[in-house]
Amino acid sequence: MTIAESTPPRLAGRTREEIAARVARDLPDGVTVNLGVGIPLLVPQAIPEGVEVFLQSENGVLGMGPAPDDGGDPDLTDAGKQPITLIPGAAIVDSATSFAIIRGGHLDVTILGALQVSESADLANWYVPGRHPAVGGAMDLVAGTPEVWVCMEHVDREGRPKIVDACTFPLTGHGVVTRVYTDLAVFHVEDGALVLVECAPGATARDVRERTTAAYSERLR
Amino acid sequence: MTIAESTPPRLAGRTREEIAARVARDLPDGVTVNLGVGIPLLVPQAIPEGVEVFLQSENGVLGMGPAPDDGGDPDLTDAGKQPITLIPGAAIVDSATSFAIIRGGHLDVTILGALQVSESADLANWYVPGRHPAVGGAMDLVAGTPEVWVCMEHVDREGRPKIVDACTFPLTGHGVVTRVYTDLAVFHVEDGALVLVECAPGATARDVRERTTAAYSERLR
Amino acid sequence: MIDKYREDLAQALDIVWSGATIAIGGFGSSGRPDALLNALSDLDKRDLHLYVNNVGHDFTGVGRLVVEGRVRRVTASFPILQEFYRMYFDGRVELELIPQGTLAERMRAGGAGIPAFFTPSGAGTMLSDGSFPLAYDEGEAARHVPRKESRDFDGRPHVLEHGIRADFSLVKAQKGDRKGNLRFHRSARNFNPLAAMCGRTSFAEIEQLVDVDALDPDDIHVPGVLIDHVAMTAAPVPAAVQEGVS
Amino acid sequence: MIDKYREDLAQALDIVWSGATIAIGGFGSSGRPDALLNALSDLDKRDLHLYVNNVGHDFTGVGRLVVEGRVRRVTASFPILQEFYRMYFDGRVELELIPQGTLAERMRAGGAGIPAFFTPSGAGTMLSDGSFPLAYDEGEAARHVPRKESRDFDGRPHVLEHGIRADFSLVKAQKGDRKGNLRFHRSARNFNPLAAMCGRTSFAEIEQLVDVDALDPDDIHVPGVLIDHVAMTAAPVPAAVQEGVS
Repeated sequence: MTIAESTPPRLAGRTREEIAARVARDLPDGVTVNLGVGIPLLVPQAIPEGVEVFLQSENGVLGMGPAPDDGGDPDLTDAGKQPITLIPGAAIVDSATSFAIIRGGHLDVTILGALQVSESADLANWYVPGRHPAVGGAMDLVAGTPEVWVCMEHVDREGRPKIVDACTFPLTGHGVVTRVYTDLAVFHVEDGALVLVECAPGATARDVRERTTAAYSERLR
Repeated sequence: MTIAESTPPRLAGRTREEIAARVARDLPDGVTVNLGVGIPLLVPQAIPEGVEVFLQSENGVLGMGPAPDDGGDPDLTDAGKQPITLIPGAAIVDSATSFAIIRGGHLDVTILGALQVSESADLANWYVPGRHPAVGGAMDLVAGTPEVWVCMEHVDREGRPKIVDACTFPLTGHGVVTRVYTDLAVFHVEDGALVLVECAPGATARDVRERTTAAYSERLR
Repeated sequence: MIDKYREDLAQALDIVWSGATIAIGGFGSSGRPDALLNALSDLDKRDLHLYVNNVGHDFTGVGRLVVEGRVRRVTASFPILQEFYRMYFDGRVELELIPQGTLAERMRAGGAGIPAFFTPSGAGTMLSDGSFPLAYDEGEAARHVPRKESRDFDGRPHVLEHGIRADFSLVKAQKGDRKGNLRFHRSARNFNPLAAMCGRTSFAEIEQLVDVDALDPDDIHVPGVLIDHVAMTAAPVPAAVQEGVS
Repeated sequence: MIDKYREDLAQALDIVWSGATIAIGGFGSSGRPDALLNALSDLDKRDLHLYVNNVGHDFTGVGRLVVEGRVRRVTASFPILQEFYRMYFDGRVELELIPQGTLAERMRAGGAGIPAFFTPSGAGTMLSDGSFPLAYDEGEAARHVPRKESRDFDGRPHVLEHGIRADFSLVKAQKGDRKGNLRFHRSARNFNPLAAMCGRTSFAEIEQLVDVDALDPDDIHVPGVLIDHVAMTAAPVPAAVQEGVS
């Protein structure tokens, strides 16, 4: 059986922007958040009016604003080395203090992409064996932040499930994920196990089941 | 045999000010120093012209100046909670950074008083059993600073030696002392053992021997 | 909207429960959060475990909590107050005595997600060998500070010390804004940033409330993410007035 | 008289020996001490072990040292340079990959007299279980980063990480004075204060030399006691000029 035969067809679920907007809806006012690369970087634009989300960047920025209109300050970048601005009330700290804040649980939510999430909430998002290994702050973020929300496509480019019984990619952390937002569904982690709480518009519970190898329970609203 | 019979008579060796001046003569230009209470606090006034000694205070002051002429700044005190000034080039750090600097060996010399020094360079200077226990930063200072210089009277008020074979008071640190300056003598510690290198004016090597229960070698200049 | 400023200090602080562990800034009276400490007394909080460098000479702040019998244990490097020692020897308060640098580093570590670290400070002394009396009973040492795990690094003995994660922290700053950003003045900084780091909920009393964009981001000593509640420092109250007619 | 300012950067830096361990500030090119790094190349230093967060995209600074074959090992969290990985897989440079927060904390700890600490970061992953290849030989993993000691705290696994004490450290600051006091601008601060802490001898390149009383004591990010030599930042040299006629 080839991959083409074994994988169900692609569904038109949430776009990347819609995933980001779905995540943004769940962020309470006043929350402090770290954003990984990819879909998470689309979250700030989707924050509803009147909600303040305080953004942290692991290179020592607390209170990150949007990209500058002009070239910006060369001494002011985010963790992806891109120019940024600061909001009023921002503070700069050194890298040890930045990670003291991260590891010490002083952020509320970290939102990041993933290669795989397992049914026991393990996360793999830093390394594809054979490629170039680099880890950055991912392992600190998932070890320290109380809420670890994954934003990703439900299946990979070949249509293979990314929410799996056990991660085959090297782990970033064990049992660290607390929510998963994909184009097809939203999962919460409760008592260390996945619970499907929402199907995206255009996706049914059966669609999700067919594209997920992890065991999970359902409590659809 | 009572104490009065067993102890040799008191000698007129160096005064407290003279001990401090003797220590000051050994401080190289540009050295960073922490001063304990007692005789060490007399050292700054004895620093020769043209020699810069940079004073640190464990509560987070680097570059301590003399006491203020007026009442001073209530937010600026030394480790003894006394008002101080700052010299040009001074810096303030928090207590964790202050002790990171201390424990990490970034000071050159710590000068402190002692209850006892042993022949293996152990120091006891924080606690007389039965009295009120309080330690402050003494254990960090002796653990971290490369040079630990003790300034004290050679014998206690009852005439009993303070440079002893083994400390009877609770230790501040094991084998940490590098020099001892008393009213009668100067000892260096070499390969973990005491060496008498100088007798104070008015004291002979025999005087020192009679008032010292520690084993030590002599290399008088 | 993040606004951590509280008009009513007592109301904000009333979430502290009796029995709580509390990390406190200050070195002696320098940088000590007296308004917060006095409010704990006024709110009749009891059975507290304080992490604080000093128990000062006077009966304000930490000293007042102690002499009013509200403190179960003090973890400190340099208590001074005679009355504190009398209560310690009488078995009415416990003393966990630790080196000053160990206290600062334990506060920072606990707030930094570091559960334990090795330090040379105190290795091979009665502060690490299990012989220091934690509590007295009828004039005798009844319980001791537990012996600390020891390990050699580079041929020198070190002891394992544990990060402090307190239920609450109380700090005092010179300036603060509504986002909780703080600045300290001179050596009043001392333990305050470390206390701010290690409390699960942290209170800051400030001398001056400044606009949210008044502090340069490079000049902030404690970022607001570490602070939950900001209130004004009370004007100092002379001891005579406290004990007198009012 | 304490005067740490050095007119001749190369002369001052020439005390670095080939084979040395060197801690380096910067996050990517932000706050990276390129004048000092380029001087190490110009002085023909070799066999270096670098502690640095990134091996950047470009061939200046850390990248230049690497591509010139001057580096024995890199301890980093996020190398990026393609050429670096080619050399790593070819067995010409070793990679000790560690989490970013662990690198920052290890630098601070080493400079703070803390030989080791426990952290949850990386516990139970290939960065701590002994399976990450430190060095390749003929396309195969020849040696691995040693397995890290593990211990549970509060029911969660943690790994023991060791403080970094480097022979030298190289940092870049915006402002500095002749006592070695430093200030950084915005997120160019990053790893610089930690690198400054952990080198036995530390070099700072600065954009601006200020009078000794110009920096407010409350606003100094790195106190001079941690810095041994201060020199000016070189003007940026375009890569084309470096590789060209001059």
